[in-house]
Amino acid sequence: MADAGTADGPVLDVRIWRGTEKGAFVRYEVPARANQTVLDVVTWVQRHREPDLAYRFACRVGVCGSCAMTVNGRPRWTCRTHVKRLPAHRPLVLEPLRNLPRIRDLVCDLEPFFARWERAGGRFVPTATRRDPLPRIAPDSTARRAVDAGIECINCAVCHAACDVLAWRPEYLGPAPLNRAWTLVNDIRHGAREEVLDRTSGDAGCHACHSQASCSEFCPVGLAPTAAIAGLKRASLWRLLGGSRA
Amino acid sequence: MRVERLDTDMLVLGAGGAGLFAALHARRAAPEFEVTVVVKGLLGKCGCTRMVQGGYNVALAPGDSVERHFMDTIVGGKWLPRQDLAWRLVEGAVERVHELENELGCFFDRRPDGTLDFKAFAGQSFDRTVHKGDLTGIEIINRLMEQVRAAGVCRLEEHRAVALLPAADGSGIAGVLLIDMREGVYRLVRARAVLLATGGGPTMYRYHTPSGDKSCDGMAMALRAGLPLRDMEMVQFHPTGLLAGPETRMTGTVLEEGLRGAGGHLLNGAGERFMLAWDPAGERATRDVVARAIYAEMRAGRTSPMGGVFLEMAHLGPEEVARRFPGMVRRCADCGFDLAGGRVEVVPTAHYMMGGVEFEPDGRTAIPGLFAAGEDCGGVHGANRLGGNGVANSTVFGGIAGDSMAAFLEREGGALRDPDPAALEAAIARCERPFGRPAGDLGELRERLWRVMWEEVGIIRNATGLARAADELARLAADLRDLGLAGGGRRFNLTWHNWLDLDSLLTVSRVIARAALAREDSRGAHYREDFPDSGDPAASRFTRLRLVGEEISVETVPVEFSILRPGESLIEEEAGAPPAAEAT
Amino acid sequence: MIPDHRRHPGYLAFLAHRLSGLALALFLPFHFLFLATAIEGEAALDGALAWTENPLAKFAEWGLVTLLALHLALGLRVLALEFLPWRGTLRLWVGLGGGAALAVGFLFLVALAA
Amino acid sequence: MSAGLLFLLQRGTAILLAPLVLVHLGVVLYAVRDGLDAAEILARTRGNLFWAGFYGLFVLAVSVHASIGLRAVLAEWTGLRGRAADTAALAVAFLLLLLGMRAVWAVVGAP
Ligand SMILES: Cc1cc2nc3c(=O)[nH]c(=O)nc-3n(C[C@H](O)[C@H](O)[C@H](O)COP(=O)(O)OP(=O)(O)OC[C@H]3O[C@@H](n4cnc5c(N)ncnc54)[C@H](O)[C@@H]3O)c2cc1C
Ligand code: HEM
Ligand code: SF4
Ligand code: F3S
Ligand code: FES
Repeated sequence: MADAGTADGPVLDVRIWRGTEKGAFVRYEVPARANQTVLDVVTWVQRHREPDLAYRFACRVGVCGSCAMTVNGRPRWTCRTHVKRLPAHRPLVLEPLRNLPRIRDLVCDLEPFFARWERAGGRFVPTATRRDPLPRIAPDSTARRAVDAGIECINCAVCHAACDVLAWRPEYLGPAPLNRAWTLVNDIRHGAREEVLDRTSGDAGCHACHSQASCSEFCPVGLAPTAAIAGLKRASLWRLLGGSRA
Repeated sequence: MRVERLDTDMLVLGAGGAGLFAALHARRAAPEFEVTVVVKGLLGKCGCTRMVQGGYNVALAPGDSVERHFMDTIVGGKWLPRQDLAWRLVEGAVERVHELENELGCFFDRRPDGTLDFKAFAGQSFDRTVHKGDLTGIEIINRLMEQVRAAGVCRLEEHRAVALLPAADGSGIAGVLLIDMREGVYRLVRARAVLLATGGGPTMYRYHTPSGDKSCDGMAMALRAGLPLRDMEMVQFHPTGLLAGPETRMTGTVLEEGLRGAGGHLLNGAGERFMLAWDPAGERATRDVVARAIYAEMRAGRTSPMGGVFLEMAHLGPEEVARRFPGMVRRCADCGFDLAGGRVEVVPTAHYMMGGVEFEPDGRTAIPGLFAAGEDCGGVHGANRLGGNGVANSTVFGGIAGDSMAAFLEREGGALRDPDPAALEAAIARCERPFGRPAGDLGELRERLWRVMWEEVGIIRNATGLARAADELARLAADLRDLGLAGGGRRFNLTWHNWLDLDSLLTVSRVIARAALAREDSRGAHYREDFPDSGDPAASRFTRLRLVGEEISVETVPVEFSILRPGESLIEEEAGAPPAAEAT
Repeated sequence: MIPDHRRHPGYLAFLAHRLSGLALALFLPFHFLFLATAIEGEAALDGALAWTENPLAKFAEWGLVTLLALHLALGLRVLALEFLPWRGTLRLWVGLGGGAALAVGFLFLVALAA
Repeated sequence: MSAGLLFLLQRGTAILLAPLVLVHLGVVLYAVRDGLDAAEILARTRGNLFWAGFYGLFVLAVSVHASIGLRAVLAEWTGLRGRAADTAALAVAFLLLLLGMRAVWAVVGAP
C-alpha cells in the first residue's frame, strides 16, 4: 500500500481505491473537520494530494445521485454522508460502487444501469397530448399512492450496487429499474402497462428478486424497491391466473 | 494533439431542461436528422434543472391568466425584460406543463379533488407554481431523460464543450470543440445547427447554489465567439444558503424559501432579529431585500461564529417544523445541524444569472446556425427572476429552440461546414496551456476569485469596489494563464477541468464586474450604494457586453416596450396599476 | 466475515432462508431413505432409529427441526413481503421468524431431553 | 416453463407446505418426547388414509417447491443456467418424488 503524504492536526486515516479493475488502495491523511462529508474528504485529496483523482459529483445536496461510492463496504451517497455520522470505523475506506464496470478510481460506468432502466420499459408512453386537458387524479387513490411511494428515485445506483442478485445474475434488471416499472404499472395515464409487465417478468425481472432488501436498506432517499418488486410479482401472478392487474 | 472528428446534424450543448427539451423536440420535428447531446456530466444527472425545488410557474389556476403571469414577470423584472420573450415564456409555459404531464409522464402534485395544486411563491400576484413535492426538478429531468434516451438521441456524456467554432468561410457556426473527459482527447464535432444550453451558473461567488458542473462555460464560449450578452450585472442571491464551515461542498446550498415564509427568524451574531428594521414584512420580505439585509449585518461584523447569521425555526415547535419541512430538516441533520430545534448558520448565496446571450424568441442568435436557450440566455427575466420562472424559461425556450433547429435544417439544411483552422488551433492551445507549465496552487486562485466577487461584485456594490475588482480579476486572469498542473494525464483529470472552469468563470466575472460598473442605478438584483435610486422605469436601458480581443466593450441600450409601457397594465380591473409583484 | 453490505436483517434473513432450504433439500433424500427402511419392517426401522440415540445424530436432528422451523418462519416472511401490503415491517418479520424458529428449536430440545 | 409459472408453483407449494410442516413439526415434537420408537410411529401411520394423503401431498409439494428453489440457487451460485438448470431441477424433483413416495409407502402402505 502506497502512502501519499501526511497533514498536521487531527487527521482521518483514509484509503482510496486507485486504478480500474486492477489497482490498489492508497492511504491518505486528511485533516479532520467539524463538518465534513465523505465527498469533502475525497475533494480534499484531489485538491491537495492527487490532482487527477477521479470521482463524480454534481448537486452536492443529494438530488442528482452522481456521488455514490462504496464507503466502508457499504454503498452510499457521499455528499450527504457526514464523516462523523458513519459507524465508528477506521480507516475510512472508499471504493467505487459494486456491480458496475469501473472507469477509474472512484468512477463507475453507469450505462449498464440506465440500459436496464430502458429494458424494463422505464419510460412513460403517452395516452394524451399537450392539447388535452390535464387528467384529474385523486392524490389519495391507491394507484397514485403506489406511484408516489417510488417516484422520487434519484437513480444513484446505490441499490444496484447493494443487490447480490445482480452480482450473481448479470442479466437481472435490478431494483431501481423494477421500481420505476412499478410506478408506470400504477400510472393510469401510461399507455404500455402490459408491456411493462412483460418486460419485467421472468428470470431477469421481478421473479429473480429474493427480497434480500439490501436495496431498501441502503436507498439513500428511503424508497423500498423490495415493495415495488413484490407489486410486480403480484401483478404478473394475477395476470397469469387470468385476472387483471393487482 | 489528437483530435477525433465526427459529424452530426444537430448538436445540443447541455442536458438540463433546455438541452433535453431541445433534443426531444428536434428529434420529433425532424426524425430524418441526427441529434447529438453533449453534456459535461451524465445525462440527466447534472445541471440545475434537476435541483429545482420550488416548482414551475404556469398560469393555469382558475382566475389566473397569462396576462397576470406576464405582468408579474415584467414588474418583477423591473421593466427590464425583453417583453416579447417574457410573453413567449408565459404563453409557452401553459403548453409545456401540459406536455410534461400528458406526453412525458411528469406527475405534478394534485389537490384532493384531483386538479393541479398551485403553490404560492413570494412576489407573485397569484398562486401559480406547480410542483412535485419540493423535488420538482428530479421529476422533470428523470422523465425527460427517459424520453430522450428512447428517442434515439446520440449521447456524448462526460464531454465538455470548450469552443464554438466559426466556419472557415464566415458563413456561420461550423461545429464545436469538445474534450472527452474520460479519455482525455479532443473531439471536433461538425454540425449543421448547434444549441447553446449549458446553463450559466454563478459559481464564481464564494457562496453559491448551482450544481458543481456549472461554470459559465456557455457564456464564456459565446463571448469568445463574438456574441453579445445582456443584463450580466443581474446576479440573483438566495438569502439563505447553508453555512457549514470551510472546505465543505454543502456550504452555499439552498435552505428553502418556505422556511422564512412559514415564520422562521433571522438572527444576527448577537441573537437579535434584524429584518424588521429593513422591511415591514420582516423575514418574509423579498429575496433581494433579505439578502441585502443579511449582507449588511455581516459587513457590520454582527455575525455568527462562521461568519453568517442564524436561521431559527424552533419557536414554531420543532415537531411542526420537522413535519412541514422534512427534506430540509433531514438535509441539515445529515450534515450535523438541528434545523427544527436549534439554530442553523446561513448566508446569502449566488443562485441564478438573469443575464446571458441575446437571443430571439425562436431561439436564434446572431450567428447563423447557432441557437441558445435556458439560463445561458438573457432578456427574459430582466433585473430579477421570479421563483418558478427559471425552469419555465429553460423548458419553454429549449423546446422552441429544438423546433427551430429542425425547421432551420429543413429550410436551409446546407452542407456541413469546415471550421476556421485558426480558431480550432487557438481553442486547443487555450485548453493545453496548463500542461507543461510549473504547477501552481489552483485552490488559492479560486479562493481569490470567490473573495473578490463576493466582496466587490456581490450583493452591495460601488464604483471603487468594482474598480478594485476589475484590477484583481485582470491579475487573476494573468495568474491563471501562468499556472500549470501538477502531473497527471488527461484522462478524467478533474484538476484540468477545474482549471478550465476557472478560465470560463474569470471571463464571465470580468463581464459581470464591467456591467455592474456601467449600470448606475439600483434595480432588482443589482444594488449600487453609490446609486441607490432605481431610476425612471420609462427610461430603462439594459447593458450589452461583448468581448473584443481581450477587452470588454459595454453599451447601454434602451429597453423596447413592445407590449406595454411602465405604468400600463394588461389586467383590466387593475388598469394602470400593475399587480404588487416583487421579484424573488 | 460477512461483508458490510450484507450485514442487515433483510439480507441475513434471506441468507438463513436459503441455507436452511438448501440444507433441508440435501437432507430430505436421506430422510426418505431412512424412513424407507420400514419397508423391511419395524425391526429395521428400530435399528435405524437406534442410531439416532448417538449424541451427534441427536444434534443433527435438532438442527434439522430447527432449520425446518426457521425456513418455514422465514418463508412466511417472504410470502408476507410479497403478498401483503406492508410498510417498514421488514425488520419485525425477521425478528418474528427468527424468534419462532428458536422457540421451536428450544421446544424440541426440551422434548428430546424429557 | 415461464418464470411466472415457476414462481406461482413455488409460492403455491410454499403456502401448501406451511400447514403441513406445522403439523409435521407438531407430530415430531410430540413423538420425540419419550424417545423415537418404530412401533409407535408405524402404529400411527400404518394403513391410515389420512396420513397417507398428508404425507403424499407433502412429498409432492416439497418436490415441486424444493426443485424450483434449487434451480434458482444453481443459477445464482453455480452459474448453471437455462436448460442445464431446468434439467437439474427436474432431476431433483423426480428424485425427491420417487424417494418420498417410496418412504410414504414404507410407513403407510407396507405390511
Ligand atoms: C438549488 C436550485 C434551486 C432552483 N429552484 C428553482 C425553482 O424552484 N424554480 C425555478 O423555476 N427555477 C429554479 N432554479 C433555477 C433553475 O434550475 C434554472 O433556471 C434552470 O433549470 C436552468 O436550466 P438550463 O437547462 O438552462 O441549465 P441546467 O439545468 O443547469 O443544465 C445545464 C447543462 O449544461 C451542461 N454543461 C455545462 N457546461 C457544459 C459544457 N462546457 N459542455 C457540455 N455541457 C455543459 C451541464 O452539465 C448541464 O447538463 C433553481 C436553481 C438551483 C440551483
Ligand atoms: C421440507 C420442506 C422444504 C424444503 C426442502 C424447502 C426447500 C427450499 C429451497 C431449496 C429453496 C430455495 C432457496 C432460495 O432460493 O433461496 C426454498 C425457497 C423457498 N421456500 Fe422452501 N422449503 C421447504 C419448506 C418451505 C415452507 C414450509 C415454506 C413456507 C411457508 C417455504 C417457503 C419458501 C419460499 C417462499 C421460498 C422462496 C425464496 C426465494 O426465492 O427467495 N419453504 N425452499
Ligand atoms: S431506488 Fe434508491 S438507491 Fe436505487 S437508484 Fe433509486 S434512489 Fe438510488
Ligand atoms: S436487494 Fe435485490 S434481491 Fe430484491 S429486494 Fe432488493 S432487488
Ligand atoms: S452530488 Fe448529487 S447526490 Fe451527491
